[in-house]
Amino acid sequence: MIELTINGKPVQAEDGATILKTAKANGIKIPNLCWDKRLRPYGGCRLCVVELEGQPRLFAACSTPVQPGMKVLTDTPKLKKARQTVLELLLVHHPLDCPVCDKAGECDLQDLAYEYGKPEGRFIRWRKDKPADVRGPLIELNSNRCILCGKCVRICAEHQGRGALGFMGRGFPTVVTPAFGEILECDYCGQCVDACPTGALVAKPYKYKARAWYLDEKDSICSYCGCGCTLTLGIREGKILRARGEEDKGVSDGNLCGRGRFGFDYVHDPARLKTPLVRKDGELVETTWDEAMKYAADALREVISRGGAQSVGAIGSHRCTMEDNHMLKRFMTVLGSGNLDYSGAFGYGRAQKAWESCFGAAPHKIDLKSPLGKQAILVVDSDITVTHPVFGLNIMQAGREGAHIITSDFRETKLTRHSSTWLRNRPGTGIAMVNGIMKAIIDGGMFDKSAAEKIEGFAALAASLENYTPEKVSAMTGVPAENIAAAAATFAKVGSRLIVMSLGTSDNTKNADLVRAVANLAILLGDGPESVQIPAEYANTLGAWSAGIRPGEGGKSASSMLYEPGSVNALIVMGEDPVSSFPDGGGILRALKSLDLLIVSAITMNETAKMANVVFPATSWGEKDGTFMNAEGRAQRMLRVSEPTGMSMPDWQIIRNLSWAMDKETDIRSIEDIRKEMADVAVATEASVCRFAPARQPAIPADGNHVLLAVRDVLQHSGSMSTRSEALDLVVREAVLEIGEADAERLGIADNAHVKVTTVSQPHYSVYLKARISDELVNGVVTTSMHFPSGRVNTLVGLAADGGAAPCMVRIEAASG
Amino acid sequence: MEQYRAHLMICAGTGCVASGSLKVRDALDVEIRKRGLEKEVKVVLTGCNGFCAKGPIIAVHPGEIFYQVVKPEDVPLLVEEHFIKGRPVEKLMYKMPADKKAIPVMNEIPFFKHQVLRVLRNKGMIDPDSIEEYIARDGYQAAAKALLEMSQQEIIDTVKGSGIRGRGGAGFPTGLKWEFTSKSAADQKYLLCNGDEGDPGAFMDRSVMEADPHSVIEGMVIGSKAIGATKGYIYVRAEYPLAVERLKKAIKDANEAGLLGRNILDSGYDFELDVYLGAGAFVCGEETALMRSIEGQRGMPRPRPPFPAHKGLWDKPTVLNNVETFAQIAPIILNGADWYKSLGTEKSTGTKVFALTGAITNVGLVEVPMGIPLRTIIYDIGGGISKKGKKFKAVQMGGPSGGCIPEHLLDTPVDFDSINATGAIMGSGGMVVMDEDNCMVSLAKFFLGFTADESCGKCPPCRVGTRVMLDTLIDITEGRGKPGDVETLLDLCEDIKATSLCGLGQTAPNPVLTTIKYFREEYESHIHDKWCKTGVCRDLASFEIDAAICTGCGVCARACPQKAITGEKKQPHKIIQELCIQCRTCYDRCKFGSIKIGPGLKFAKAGATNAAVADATAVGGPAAVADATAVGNRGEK
Amino acid sequence: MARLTIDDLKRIKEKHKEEFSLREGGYRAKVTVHMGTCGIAAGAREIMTALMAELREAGAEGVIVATSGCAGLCSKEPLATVEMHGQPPVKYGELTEAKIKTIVKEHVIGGAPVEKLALVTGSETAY
Amino acid sequence: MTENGLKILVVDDESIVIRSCEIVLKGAGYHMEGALGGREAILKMEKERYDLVFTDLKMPEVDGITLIRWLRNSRPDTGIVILTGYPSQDTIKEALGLGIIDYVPKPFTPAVLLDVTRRAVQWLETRKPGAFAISAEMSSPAEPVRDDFPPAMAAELDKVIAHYKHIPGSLIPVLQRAQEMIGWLPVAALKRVSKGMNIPAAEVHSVVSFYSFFTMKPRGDHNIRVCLGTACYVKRAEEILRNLKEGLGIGVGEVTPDRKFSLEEVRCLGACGLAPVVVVDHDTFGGIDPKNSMEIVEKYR
Repeated sequence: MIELTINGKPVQAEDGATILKTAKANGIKIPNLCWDKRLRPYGGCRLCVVELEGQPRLFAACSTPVQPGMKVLTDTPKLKKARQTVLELLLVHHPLDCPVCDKAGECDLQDLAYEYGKPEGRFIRWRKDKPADVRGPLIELNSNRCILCGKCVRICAEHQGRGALGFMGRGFPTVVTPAFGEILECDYCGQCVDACPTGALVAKPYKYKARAWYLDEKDSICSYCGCGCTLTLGIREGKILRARGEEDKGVSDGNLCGRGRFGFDYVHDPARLKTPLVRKDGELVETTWDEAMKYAADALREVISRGGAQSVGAIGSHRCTMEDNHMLKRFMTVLGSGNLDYSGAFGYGRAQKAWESCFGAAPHKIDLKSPLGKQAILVVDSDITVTHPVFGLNIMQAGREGAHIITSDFRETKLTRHSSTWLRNRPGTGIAMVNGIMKAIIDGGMFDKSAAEKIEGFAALAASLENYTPEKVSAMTGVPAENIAAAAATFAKVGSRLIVMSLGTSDNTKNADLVRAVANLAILLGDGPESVQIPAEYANTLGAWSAGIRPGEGGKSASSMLYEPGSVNALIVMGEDPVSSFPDGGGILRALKSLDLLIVSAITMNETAKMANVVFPATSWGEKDGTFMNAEGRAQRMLRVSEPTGMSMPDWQIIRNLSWAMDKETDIRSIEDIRKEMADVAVATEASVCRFAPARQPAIPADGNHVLLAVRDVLQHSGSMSTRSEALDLVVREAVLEIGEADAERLGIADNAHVKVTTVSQPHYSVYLKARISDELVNGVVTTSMHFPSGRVNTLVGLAADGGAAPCMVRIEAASG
Repeated sequence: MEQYRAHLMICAGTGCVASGSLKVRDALDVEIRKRGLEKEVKVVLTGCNGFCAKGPIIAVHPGEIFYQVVKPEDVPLLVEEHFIKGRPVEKLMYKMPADKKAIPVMNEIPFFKHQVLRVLRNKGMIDPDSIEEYIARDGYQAAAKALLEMSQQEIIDTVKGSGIRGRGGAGFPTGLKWEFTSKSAADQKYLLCNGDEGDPGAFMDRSVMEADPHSVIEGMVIGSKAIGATKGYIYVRAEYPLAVERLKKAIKDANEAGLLGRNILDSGYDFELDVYLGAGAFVCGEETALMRSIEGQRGMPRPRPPFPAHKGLWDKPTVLNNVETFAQIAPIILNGADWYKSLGTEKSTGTKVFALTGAITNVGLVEVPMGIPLRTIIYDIGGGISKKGKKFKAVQMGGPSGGCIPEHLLDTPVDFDSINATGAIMGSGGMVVMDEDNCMVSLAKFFLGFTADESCGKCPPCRVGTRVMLDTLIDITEGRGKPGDVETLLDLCEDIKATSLCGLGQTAPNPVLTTIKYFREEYESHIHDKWCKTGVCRDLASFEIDAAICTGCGVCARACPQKAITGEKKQPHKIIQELCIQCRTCYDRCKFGSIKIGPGLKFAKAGATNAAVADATAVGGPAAVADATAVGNRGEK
Repeated sequence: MARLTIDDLKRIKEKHKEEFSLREGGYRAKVTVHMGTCGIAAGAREIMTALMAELREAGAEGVIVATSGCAGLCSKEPLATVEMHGQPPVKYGELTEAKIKTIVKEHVIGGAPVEKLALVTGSETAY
Repeated sequence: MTENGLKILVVDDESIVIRSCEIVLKGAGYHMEGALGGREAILKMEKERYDLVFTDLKMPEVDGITLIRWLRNSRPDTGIVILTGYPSQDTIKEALGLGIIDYVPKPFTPAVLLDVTRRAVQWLETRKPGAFAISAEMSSPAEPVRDDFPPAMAAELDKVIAHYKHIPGSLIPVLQRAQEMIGWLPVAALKRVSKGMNIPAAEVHSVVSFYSFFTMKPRGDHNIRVCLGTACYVKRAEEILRNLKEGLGIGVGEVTPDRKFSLEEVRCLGACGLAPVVVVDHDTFGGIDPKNSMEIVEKYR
């Protein structure tokens, strides 16, 4: 601890802390325009200058570390004059368009000019008047207002790892633009918009929507991925107008990805369901809640009367709150059916099963901060910066702080570009890669042999690895054996390490065995479960799991209910659209057609709802209170911030009302009742164990005439819900088939041309997609995403034996056009 | 080893090459062969001799005969007379300006006579491309001593003891800098040499790198041991291709000779050295900016602390010294701290190289002991003002960060502190001499134009402040100055100095401050009288012929591009004001001083009242903006 | 160049001492061949060539060779002056190639003026 | 746009869509008209020729598919682009069968519309080469840059990149080598450097724009550099510059129309002894009398 005084007040600071940080911690405000705690001190704006007693020159508080006995003065006439002049100079060229600037009212420059500025400038000469760059989606660049603090440039390059903006030119004429004056093409995370202290970068969806001072700001939890970031929502007249991240709030601490920042607008999608619908004469028609409930209850009763409670199934949702899911679980319990599941079965649940074989039954959670301070991080077959962007930021942060990032991925991604080692394995060969690494570690004696031998299953593991000699692994993965050996040595020899992977509903090139493989690797090196990080996919994936959305005893799983015609006779689908977002969409269609009754609660008329007998309009995120549990296992409460759409109702209320209509008493009246019950359900905390469970690399289909289709998520989307966001759709609007340069040439496919993609296996499914030639892909593999209902990509992807999506070979041909 | 009876040292520095020294060399080769003298006369290409204005320069040994401005056509005569007949050629010798007496021997030429060569010890003496010749002149002896016989602390103590201060400008004690860095613990440290000589008017570093590259390398080898660095770079301007070429060759030779690289002289010390080419940014002379540039980024400075001694290149402890500093290290190690201190003053020890340019008779590089008066340099060595009848006005020191020193301060000794006290700075040692025909407001404008252009743009005081000052100066020189402008400038200067991030911005106001300090009446006359008495500012000058002096020689009339001067031969001439464009050609050409400069006419016509001025400002406004942009902009890419 | 040792550094320095004594103006002996028009006509060029050859052959150190204009004694051409450090200059006249070789051996290297060939001792120093 | 130039018709039942297209397309120099619905479109096309039709699918009365069928029969040369909300697999299939060029999903950004338009124009161009007067701005609305970067040099550049790729901080040396090879730094070369060195393009561009040594404009056959150092300044280098500008008729950083000369200013070449100094290519000229400035240049004609 260092003792010093600031403005005469004695304060303490940590060794190495800067004056600015120390002042901030002690509630002393030092003005600044270029400082951001996420970034290296820049010292550019010169407003944070302070006086140090006994020193003639001024020091930048943002970059000067505190010294014992230092006497800092932050507010003297000398400083006031210096700051005044700096502001006067900034205002020489800054346009005075505050009346039409979205930043007005929360603009740092405006605030400081108000505090320090003079009514008149001495040097007004140029007002810059370059037209704003409005060409791209979501973000508008108005260089006239730019004061060149560089926060956007630095946050994009240093923090976001993208580097889409740069200072162009030198000195006074410098402007911040994308490369070569082209249209901004980036992650569209909008971190730059939040960071900008003026109105030089504005979010287009928010442009001219409201003055800052009319906004009502409320915090909520993002409804997309498992990170569970805190969104500070700007609301006016019951409508969410914007979202931003605020420092020191929640797990995200001011960081947001584009989905969180721009994707909330699905709430206000004009296509939202406003009234209940019931099927009459083959058509879904609008009706009242009473009639719809009665219709549903009667029909359900009839199904039960014919086939018993066991003929009823339900699908819960990671998009719904824990309360919604709990209610569904309770409803199914009182009905007497264990047929309950959700999409997490294909992702989180698939991983959990494998996890249990190595680490025991406790649910696997992650720690978003776990990458920080690690010396090596191995990322297997996953692009965390896409699936869990804020978690990905921490991985990149660790890399910047010196960690070896070893990425094993077939595709060039932002993460591979930030990796110190990139093992470019063939898609789907992650298990072979990890096994090969283990083999190298064992053969090289780079582990604690005596400790490992004591662990259950070591002999079996060692034996299984005999098939993963360097030559074989190299042949399987396409990565030179020496590169794998080098990566293994690096990874084994560091003092602290982490393995990260993701496994989601649409991931068709990995399976549960990959989880076992990475768990084995961790155990082999003497690490515990905390060193394997497999984040739950979505906002409430872990929450739904914890709420018990799993098949009960003797109950049927999603793989059965949704794919086996006749598995159940009635199905309640709450908050999901299996037809367009689960694997093997064709199979699901067949199964749903065989049902006697399909009850769907949804926020919009989705593909599944279109087949329903009854559709309940549900309120969406933002329109209801509730709790999400993020991938860390952190239950985060959210409040209603927006008026419910039409007659929509929270899912838990819909299910509760249905149970009432069925005369099934659950003792739940209010959301408080649910929360009380949830608190009562003790979370099973089983002590973790460690045991080896050998993993086998499945054969990846390959033949010269066809290509492997690897489904990958798109950064701007999350499941299919985000495709209801107009803002996100402006960035990526449809499923695009990405294809490597050589494959495209071989198949005669031009960039941006339409292609017909057909499965090789029977039955043949075909979809039409636009092709994009990508230099990030190797040959023999194409990628696309499953988010877009219109793409029907999920019809191409089969259901794997262990649940979840299976690898598939496809034929690509140019569609006439 | 072949023996020759004579060595002909021909300067191949940038200046002399530009004046055609290589062509002279070719002619010599032909002529010497023709005369069968190739076994008797050795032609050696040397680095810069310093006397660049008189290039191409040849020195012949024995005898130290100095030839200047040698042209290829002079070569047959030179060979015939000097080498066949043994008669030095007077025609090609230096002549005293006063009596035109030829001075054959180099060291008797006043330009050389007052110099003491330490940095430039090998200038003109060795072939810079020959490591052997460098070694022959005690080269690498100091490195051997430092690496094999001295401890890290002993090296630092010797350098500290010598009192040498960094020659790059700020004058920070070199030994102290080394000591700080030697004490920073790190797995990797760097030693950098700043050869990004950017100050306009300074070229000593180029000269050293071209003439004696090994002296820099040797200094760095010694420094690397002192601080514990194993990797170094010499950052050189890309505009210095010859220096780059010579350094690269020298590094290659030193590596092959085991004087650089792994296990130098079997001492167990490694030092890997590379040349890094700058890409044209003055701000990269600033140490933190230079480091960013080596990291492959935009050369934008970082705030200090943290200092490079702790976090420099790639965030590792780093020392950056200037070329001239490194070139002095070997003799210090070899001869000891006391030897070094024997010259100079108590706080500024040793010698300093100055680049003498501008309106001075002897333009070139001079090395003198610290502490000698400016007057000695300018008059005794420099030979005074070049143009007959013109008076000395000021000497500009320290380039865009420096200032102007007027006549009455010419007895100021050249040492760091005395120069600082005048408001100028030692800087890298550029001395630009100005005579009475130079307008000081325009000079300040020139430097502000430079800094405004070279500002990296990171901090507003420098980025916008220099631009605003430049505008004000442009206004003043174009007749739009208003009362209070000088005060506004002074006020702004103070804040820019206080708040700028790096040395570039902190010193950018110096040229304005010193010109206001010493030549305030020139500013006032520009602002209030609309009169630039030197006639440099076209809008603020009018030219008239004093009939009493004019001899009617007609030179002005013939030179006038506008044909604005009329008159009968041998009768006083007259300037037709309506045609005159104030180009000042007549003024420059007239040998009798009959052209007189009056205030700007367009303002006189309007009646130079303040109201009229305000009017002019209003009218001139937008056009002036366009103009200012044109002056300042680098042109977008 | 091979890797150098500290001894190599000294050796290189020694090796070049000769050249640099020339450039630095320090020498042990100076031989001036007088090469005015008359001298050249009388064969001073050949004398110079022979002188250089002999010096090279003898490996003489610290010797500089210079030329000068007419020494004024045209009748005795070719002429040469030998100055040994600290001794008065000695002029030799009517030189032949053989004579110059003797002079190099005995006077320049040996240090003893060749009396029988000497024309004059201690006159004005040649330019 | 001339009469026989490219004509675009945008068909949509929402006037706001037509208005947006107008702002974007006309802004980029295209000739565009709008039709509120399929019926109006057919009426217009019966009177006038349009080369490219952007049409919505869902419109009252005459819908998009009907319009496309009509076009295929009556105006088979017309290029068709669909503007649509969510295109279903069925509509895509049907539209592809009718031979559309592309479709733009609604809502779209100006960038997307321009991109699609540019590609559609290229598509038309390949069918009828030279039929459309396409300005450089239209074919590449982002930034019209001359970008002739000989492919042979790409391989050379790749070698340089491969050599430096793993040496930290070597972006500047790579750029120096690239400029040495090509003479200047075309965008295509910089993109190649960016990809090869794994450095974001914006960073590459920002570094290039920072250093005066780099140029993204081709230089003339002879590059004239006027030293503006102090020594040269006090010896009236500004006048030299002024005379050269006037003599060549170009500004600093520009190239003469015949590409013979380019003019640059430079900050002190360290040849102050020769002030004022002008450098042409690799030749230095010192002690220049400003009024003779152009004489130096003339030698290189």
